[in-house]
Amino acid sequence: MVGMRRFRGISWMIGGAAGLGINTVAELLSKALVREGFYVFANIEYESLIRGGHSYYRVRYDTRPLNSHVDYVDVLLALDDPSLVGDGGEHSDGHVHELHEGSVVIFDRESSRVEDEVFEELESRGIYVYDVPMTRIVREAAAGGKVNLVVRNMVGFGVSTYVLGLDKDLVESVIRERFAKKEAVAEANVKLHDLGYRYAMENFRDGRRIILDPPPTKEETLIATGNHMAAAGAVRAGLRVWAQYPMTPASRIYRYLEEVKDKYGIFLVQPESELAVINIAIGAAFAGARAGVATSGGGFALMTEALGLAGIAEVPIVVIVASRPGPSTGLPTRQEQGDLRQVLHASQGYYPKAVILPGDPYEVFFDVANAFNIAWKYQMPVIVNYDKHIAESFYTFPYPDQDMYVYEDAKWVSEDELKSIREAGDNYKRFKVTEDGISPLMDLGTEDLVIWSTGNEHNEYGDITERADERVVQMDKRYRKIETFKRELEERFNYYMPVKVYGEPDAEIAIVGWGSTKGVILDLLELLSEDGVNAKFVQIRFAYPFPTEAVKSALEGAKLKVIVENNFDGLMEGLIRENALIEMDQSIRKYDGRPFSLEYLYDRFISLLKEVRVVG
Amino acid sequence: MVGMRRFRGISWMIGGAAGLGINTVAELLSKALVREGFYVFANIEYESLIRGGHSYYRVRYDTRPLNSHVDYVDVLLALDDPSLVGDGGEHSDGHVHELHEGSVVIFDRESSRVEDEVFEELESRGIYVYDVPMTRIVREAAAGGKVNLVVRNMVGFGVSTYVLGLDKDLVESVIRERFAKKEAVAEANVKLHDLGYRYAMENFRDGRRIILDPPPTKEETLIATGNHMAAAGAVRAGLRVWAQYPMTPASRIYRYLEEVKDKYGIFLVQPESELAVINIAIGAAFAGARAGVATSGGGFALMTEALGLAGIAEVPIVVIVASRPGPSTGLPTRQEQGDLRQVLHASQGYYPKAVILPGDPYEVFFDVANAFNIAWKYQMPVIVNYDKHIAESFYTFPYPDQDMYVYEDAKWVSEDELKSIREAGDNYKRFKVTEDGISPLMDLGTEDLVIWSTGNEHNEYGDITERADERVVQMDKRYRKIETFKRELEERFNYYMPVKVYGEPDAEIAIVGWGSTKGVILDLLELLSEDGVNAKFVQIRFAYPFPTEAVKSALEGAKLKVIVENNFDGLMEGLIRENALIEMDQSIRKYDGRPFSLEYLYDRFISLLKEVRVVG
Amino acid sequence: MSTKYTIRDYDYKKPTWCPGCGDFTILNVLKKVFATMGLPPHEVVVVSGIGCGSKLPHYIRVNGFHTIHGRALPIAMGLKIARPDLTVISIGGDGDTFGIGAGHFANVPRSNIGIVHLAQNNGVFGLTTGQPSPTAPKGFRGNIYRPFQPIPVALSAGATFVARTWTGNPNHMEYVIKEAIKHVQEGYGFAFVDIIQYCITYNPVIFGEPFITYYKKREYDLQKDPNYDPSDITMAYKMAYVDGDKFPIGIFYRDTSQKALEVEFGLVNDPPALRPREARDVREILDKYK
Amino acid sequence: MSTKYTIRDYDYKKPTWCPGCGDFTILNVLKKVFATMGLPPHEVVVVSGIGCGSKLPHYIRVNGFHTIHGRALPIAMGLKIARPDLTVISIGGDGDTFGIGAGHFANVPRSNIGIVHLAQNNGVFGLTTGQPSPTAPKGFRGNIYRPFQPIPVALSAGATFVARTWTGNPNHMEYVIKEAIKHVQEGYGFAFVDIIQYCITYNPVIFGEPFITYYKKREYDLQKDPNYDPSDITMAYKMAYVDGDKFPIGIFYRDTSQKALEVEFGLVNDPPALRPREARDVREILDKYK
Ligand SMILES: Cc1ncc(C[n+]2csc(CCOP(=O)(O)OP(=O)(O)O)c2C)c(N)n1
Ligand SMILES: Cc1ncc(C[n+]2csc(CCOP(=O)(O)OP(=O)(O)O)c2C)c(N)n1
Ligand code: SF4
Ligand code: SF4
Ligand SMILES: [Mg+2]
Ligand SMILES: [Mg+2]
Repeated sequence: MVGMRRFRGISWMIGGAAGLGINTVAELLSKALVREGFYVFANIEYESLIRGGHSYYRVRYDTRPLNSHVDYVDVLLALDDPSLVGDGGEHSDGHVHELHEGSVVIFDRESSRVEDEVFEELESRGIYVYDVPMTRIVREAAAGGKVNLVVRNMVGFGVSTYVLGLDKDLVESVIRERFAKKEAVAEANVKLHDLGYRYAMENFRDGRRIILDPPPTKEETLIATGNHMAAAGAVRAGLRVWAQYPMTPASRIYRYLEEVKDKYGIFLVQPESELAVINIAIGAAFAGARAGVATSGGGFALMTEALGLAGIAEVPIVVIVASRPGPSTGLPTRQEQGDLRQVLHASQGYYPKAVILPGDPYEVFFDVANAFNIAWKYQMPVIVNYDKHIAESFYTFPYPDQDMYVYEDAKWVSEDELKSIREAGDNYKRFKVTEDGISPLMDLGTEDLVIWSTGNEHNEYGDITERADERVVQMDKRYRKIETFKRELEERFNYYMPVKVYGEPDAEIAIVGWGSTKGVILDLLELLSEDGVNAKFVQIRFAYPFPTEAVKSALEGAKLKVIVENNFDGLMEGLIRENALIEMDQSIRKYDGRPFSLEYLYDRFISLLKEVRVVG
Repeated sequence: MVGMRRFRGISWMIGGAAGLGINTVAELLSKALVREGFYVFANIEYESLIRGGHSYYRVRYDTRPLNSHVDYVDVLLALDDPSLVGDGGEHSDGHVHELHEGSVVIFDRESSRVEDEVFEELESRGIYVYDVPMTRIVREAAAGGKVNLVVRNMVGFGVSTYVLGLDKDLVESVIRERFAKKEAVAEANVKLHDLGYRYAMENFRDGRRIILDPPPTKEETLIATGNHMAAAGAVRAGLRVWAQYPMTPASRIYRYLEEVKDKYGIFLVQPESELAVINIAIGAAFAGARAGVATSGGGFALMTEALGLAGIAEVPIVVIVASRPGPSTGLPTRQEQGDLRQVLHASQGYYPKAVILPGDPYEVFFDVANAFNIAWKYQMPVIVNYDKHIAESFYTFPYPDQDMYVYEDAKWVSEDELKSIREAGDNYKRFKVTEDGISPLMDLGTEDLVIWSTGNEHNEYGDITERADERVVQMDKRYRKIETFKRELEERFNYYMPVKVYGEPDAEIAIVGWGSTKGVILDLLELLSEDGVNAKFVQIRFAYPFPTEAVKSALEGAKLKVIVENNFDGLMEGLIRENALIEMDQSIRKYDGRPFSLEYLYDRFISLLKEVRVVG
Repeated sequence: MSTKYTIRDYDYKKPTWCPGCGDFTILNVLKKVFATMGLPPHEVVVVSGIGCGSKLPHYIRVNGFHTIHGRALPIAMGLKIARPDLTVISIGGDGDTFGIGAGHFANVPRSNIGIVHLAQNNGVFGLTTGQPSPTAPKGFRGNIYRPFQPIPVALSAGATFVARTWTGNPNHMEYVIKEAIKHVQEGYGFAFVDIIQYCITYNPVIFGEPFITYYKKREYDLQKDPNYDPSDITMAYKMAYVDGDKFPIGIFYRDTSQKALEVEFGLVNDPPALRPREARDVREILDKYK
Repeated sequence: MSTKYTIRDYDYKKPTWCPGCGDFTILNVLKKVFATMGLPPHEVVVVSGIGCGSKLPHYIRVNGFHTIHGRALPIAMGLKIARPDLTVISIGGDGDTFGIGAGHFANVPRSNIGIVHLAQNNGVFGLTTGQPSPTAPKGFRGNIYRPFQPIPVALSAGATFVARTWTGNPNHMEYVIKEAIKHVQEGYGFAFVDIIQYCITYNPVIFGEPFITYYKKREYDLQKDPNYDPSDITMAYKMAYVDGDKFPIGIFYRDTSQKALEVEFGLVNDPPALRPREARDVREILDKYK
């Protein structure tokens, strides 16, 4: 693809079969880059299999923040033939078409069956092919010992370090840190990296290097995925019990919690199914422990019945839904924003809840932590829905100021109140009718008093009721919680940020998005402003309660309203129509199981602009 | 409640504890009335328990069609004290306040503890209390034999027959028919009915009777519930395998199918859970058998994951959802239209489907039958959603003309096609890309050819794919089915009737409703026209695909748009906003777990009109 | 055993069960067990599913959570994890436990969480008006399945205490439930009691004989058999299949060699739900991502 | 046995399993079984759940339905009801079968539907990268549960054929699967085969010993024990708990005294899915409501 538009920063890619260790290298490289002061965005495409197939990991970085990937590749570390030329399309179409004049390919030709013509063609396109005998280097390094060819990824890493002109010591320290628990492994990896680096230095001394100087000042940043921050946010909020059944792309949250469970006193359980997961969490939350679960859409489907129970029995539960393309098993390791309506309308009937839609890992941290506050303050399920692109991509973002999250506890019944209940010979009213709809909680085991609760409609005491009037009273009480919450959302708008607006507030073009499209839309905004197009980005962060007024005022006056969604059905577009009665002028949707790349979105947006201007 | 407005027809009620046989009498009476040529609407309120508590069954009838109940009672057969004066509100507030001047109460005072003042007060209100020693009559009839006091319901029935002036022979024949399998039981019941009748004739000869003459000509009608007609519709459509796990108010469909399964060759299974139910049906449908299931919202929640499988694997499945008030177990035997969004957005992602909303048992018959046609023609799940008020209320409606349902088969792969596949050494393409999105089906076991299918995204052969392009192709193919279906819906609008308009098409007031509110809105329309208010009723019968254009044109020009929903959240109102961007002027919602009565709706509508006129 | 509680201390609402229903016996026995074991009402939690029997928590003055169909077990498990200091009883019908809840019944015991599960096994779905439950005989109201075997399944699922009793013998029921609670109290883990329960309305007759006389004639108390060794799982399986003339009741199996989950993971003295409710410093976690 | 099919007739796509995965053995054995039993590809259906092993239908040229996690059994049951004339194999991993699908595993056998269920029991969730499965030992990657016992649960659930084999002994696997299919063909009903399956990536070592040598050393063929009587369920239970030095494989239990569901209800010769596809006259039903 000659003449493809290029954007700022450098785009590096590693490709190879699953099992070849592409994650390790991409993540080490990302970390090293961040340590140098760069801003990194790194995302992976992989198949639903354990060994083989074709995965690739993109690492894009620059001296200024960036939040998206690009389709072209400046430096390609291709660990196998399919990464270069594909395998006829079964797993890969290859990545040569993503290279451009001046790109560098790192490849092991002597272990390859790729025909010479391919390389000739590449060279004719002005692409530098760095032939590195990675396999041989590994063999020689092992010197007759047991050879694990997987580690040739490290040799390629070393070559990359050279080509990108990174600080070798820093990279080595990052490698050592990663394998800190096994020194021999660490040193072996450092050695292979070193061999790759040296090979490159010796053989391609005069060849092309693609070097970016680190920024002069270094902000304190983190590099992490949404799942990392979900775990951190939950711990921050005082998590006590966590239940989860593995499901991509949510599975890793469990692993991250496992690493810290002993330190923070969190009980983790992986039971027989998602049915068990959600009900275990409900049991724990009913007992007074902050409890949460994570899953993807399919596991969430199995949780829906119990969510209704949490709704009517007012059990505070936090559910993280990391989405992937459906329907059904769909594309289990890929990207889509397809579950918005599913999470909104889970279970029969309707009940108070909150549905929060973070747009990047930084937001995930605070949104998950706040989800626990909201769940407990309003005694209702809170769902945090993001997707694979956020769950598993590495973003670079400012070190979060923990104190921006304040622990807010549930309303507990006072000692005075308890005393007066006891004195009156009365029982505790679990579902006491109050003005704000919130019935104070009582700990199980409170001397002489007991709690009754039920998934049936009930009176204040939690006894089953079949009365029409009591039904109405409790339904109204439950929904008063939402009214109370809506008031809080208004009053503390800047804390919860149900809607964020980026760019000129009075720009004529409004781009609407939610969740993981945030990153690429922000980067698009920058490009548009370079092009002299004045646009703003309206990020919707709450699906329920829907911030109707904020959305309306954010869209007011916009002459062109364009919504960007990574799905087929325009789920957020529907929500806006339903709640705000606002029609979008244009929608950009993508449903091929892949996230928006910057150039893809840019191209679609520009051609849409052209159309609109021709028409308009 | 003195001075309550009365409407046409007669309103009879039987009240008593569960287990006292109120259903039997109400249903026999209804049948007898229909045999006499009347139009009956009969609906029950009962608790979620097996014995005791308080149930009551209303039977309203007239010489002209009616489709709703009223809150007042002309004749009350009260089998126990709570039916009269309540029990302090635990199960009942009693029904005396629903009586008016001229009402008749049938009651057994000697078996009662109700104080004399109550009766004095009733008489002072001009209410006729017919004291019938039902228990004694039963005891005497048994004459020392084993006494089952439950059968005192039959004595009260006999009194009712007298008071209402019904044809006694006809009533007796209806009783005999009901107990046809056990002659002794039949005769015992006839005898008790007779004793009641005679007692009344002898003792209340000069008392008030409330007699309506049957209409001179008798239309051929049926009296049945939605569940009856769901079963009949499924059988009509060639049902082969039915799986169901009991859940009120859907449970009885299974029983009705059981009665006819041998004759029609239907295999019925009640497995361990709704998870099993839906998957058994999917297996059977995958194998080529018309298969269906029924449940309520809670069971449906457990089916959602599998519905997505049916969506992507294109398995034709019919799911009947008979709703009741949620969330969770809620009010399990009561009424609400609360599951619309749940059924629309079940499962992760999105997939082609149809969601049909019949408004009465007559519609249920054709809608369920057509659901099978649609499911198979478009190879997708079809959900028929109605509620308890339709499921369990008896409506009187014209004998359906069976032939108005035409069996329409799936598109099957042709012999020629099979031949050419074999000759080419190719495999069958389960998900062949076609213009209309429909891939011809092939029977399992077709010589030399096999079928592959999967819940993963796939290529035409049903092999797993992870390719972005194949994903898009299959997603587009699936949704082309909906486009094709939408075209069919337009072309055969009068067959499917996605929207029906009753009343003057250009009336200034449009009342919008769906499902079970149809009956009461139709009766409201009649009242309004008597009042000189010109209104029309727009019944929305498809939730998906949403008949946007038809709804728009039905609402066009209406100056006052009022939506009536038996729920809290205004689910259909939201759908209209989302799809048609139309805002309702007013909404009348009811969420106390009870259906709209005619006077309740009338009163709310009239006061709304007054308000609007004052304001407007 | 002396105690400061009487049965009346556990009284609450009047049940809505059919007069004569075996669930009354279970309710009364439970009250008696709690009273004689001296369990304060506020330190007991009963978690139930959905069904006639599952309404029980509404009729007894201990903490009660009446949940959804089939999910009592995992909810009780979560509750016990968070509050291992409380006595947690899970209860549900045979449909609830063995049908829709079977996935949990087959797996929760493996955790050896210290809860007692009581199955109200009446052979029918009571609350939905008498459809065959998993334990109903083949042919009962069109049932195409052979009956579910609660005792063998409980054994194979790894319950460390497995017993059976019935509503016609309240004293026996009291004994068995007490033993089950003690098993949990002593830290041995998951206890299961299959309670054959009389449904007067939908299942009053067993093989042509009234329920009560059928079982009365046949009940065979394992604990009265000196040769019966409840620590021998093979013997337990064998007895579990005995039916017909002899209907074994009592403790089929008791394994005191394993620790309950809450004991093994040190939760008992530090209940997760009672730890401080506060924000945690996660700098250590965040620093990993620098 | 002579047949017109060869193994190659069942070849289809190349598997995406890890090189060395035990699932290859299962796939190859299945092809061999089908070929040597002369089962035409179009008369066999393999229904699977979700997991590494559940991808198997994509790699074999018989009818295949790769469904959702844990639901292979009920889908296979529905399929067999509609097409009892076909050979229906249900297959799934240990997570699939014993964890998320346990509700079906504990109940479908009671129907005695004539399907063969094969469990690919590798002790881990392969496809989600190695988390402990229900059969994983306690402590394995943080597992807090004791392992699920497939054989006892299958027995207690009422499977009429219960066997175990492993991927290190293809000949034995072939024998056992053939016997399972024959059990179904002969109309005796539900057959279960627990296949201990090698996961080279996540579970290559059992108690410190390589998987292959561990089982090779210990495999103990029940059918070679002249005293072993597979019609004796108590013996089956007993053997099912034997572990350690001796690891029993083979047919634990075979009950030929019961009819398969499709036989009992007369479906076999009149498959519901093959009956005429047409509207039915329901006047008789409607008339009841006159
Ligand atoms: C998911 C779901 N499916 C179905 C029901 C309807 N339902 C309520 S109780 C019940 C069965 C009760 O039987 P059992 O568990 O044996 O309890 P019993 O009433 O006999 O005590 C069913 C099917 C429900 N509440 N939830
Ligand atoms: C409802 C649901 N929950 C979780 C998942 C994610 N998932 C896919 S495969 C799998 C486990 C696979 O383990 P197993 O069944 O043992 O099969 P194996 O991969 O070991 O062959 C899980 C949890 C899913 N697909 N669906
Ligand atoms: S139906 Fe049966 S189980 Fe339910 S309350 Fe009545 S007797 Fe008891
Ligand atoms: S992860 Fe294990 S089970 Fe899955 S393919 Fe690899 S070796 Fe086989
Ligand atoms: Mg029961
Ligand atoms: Mg496994």
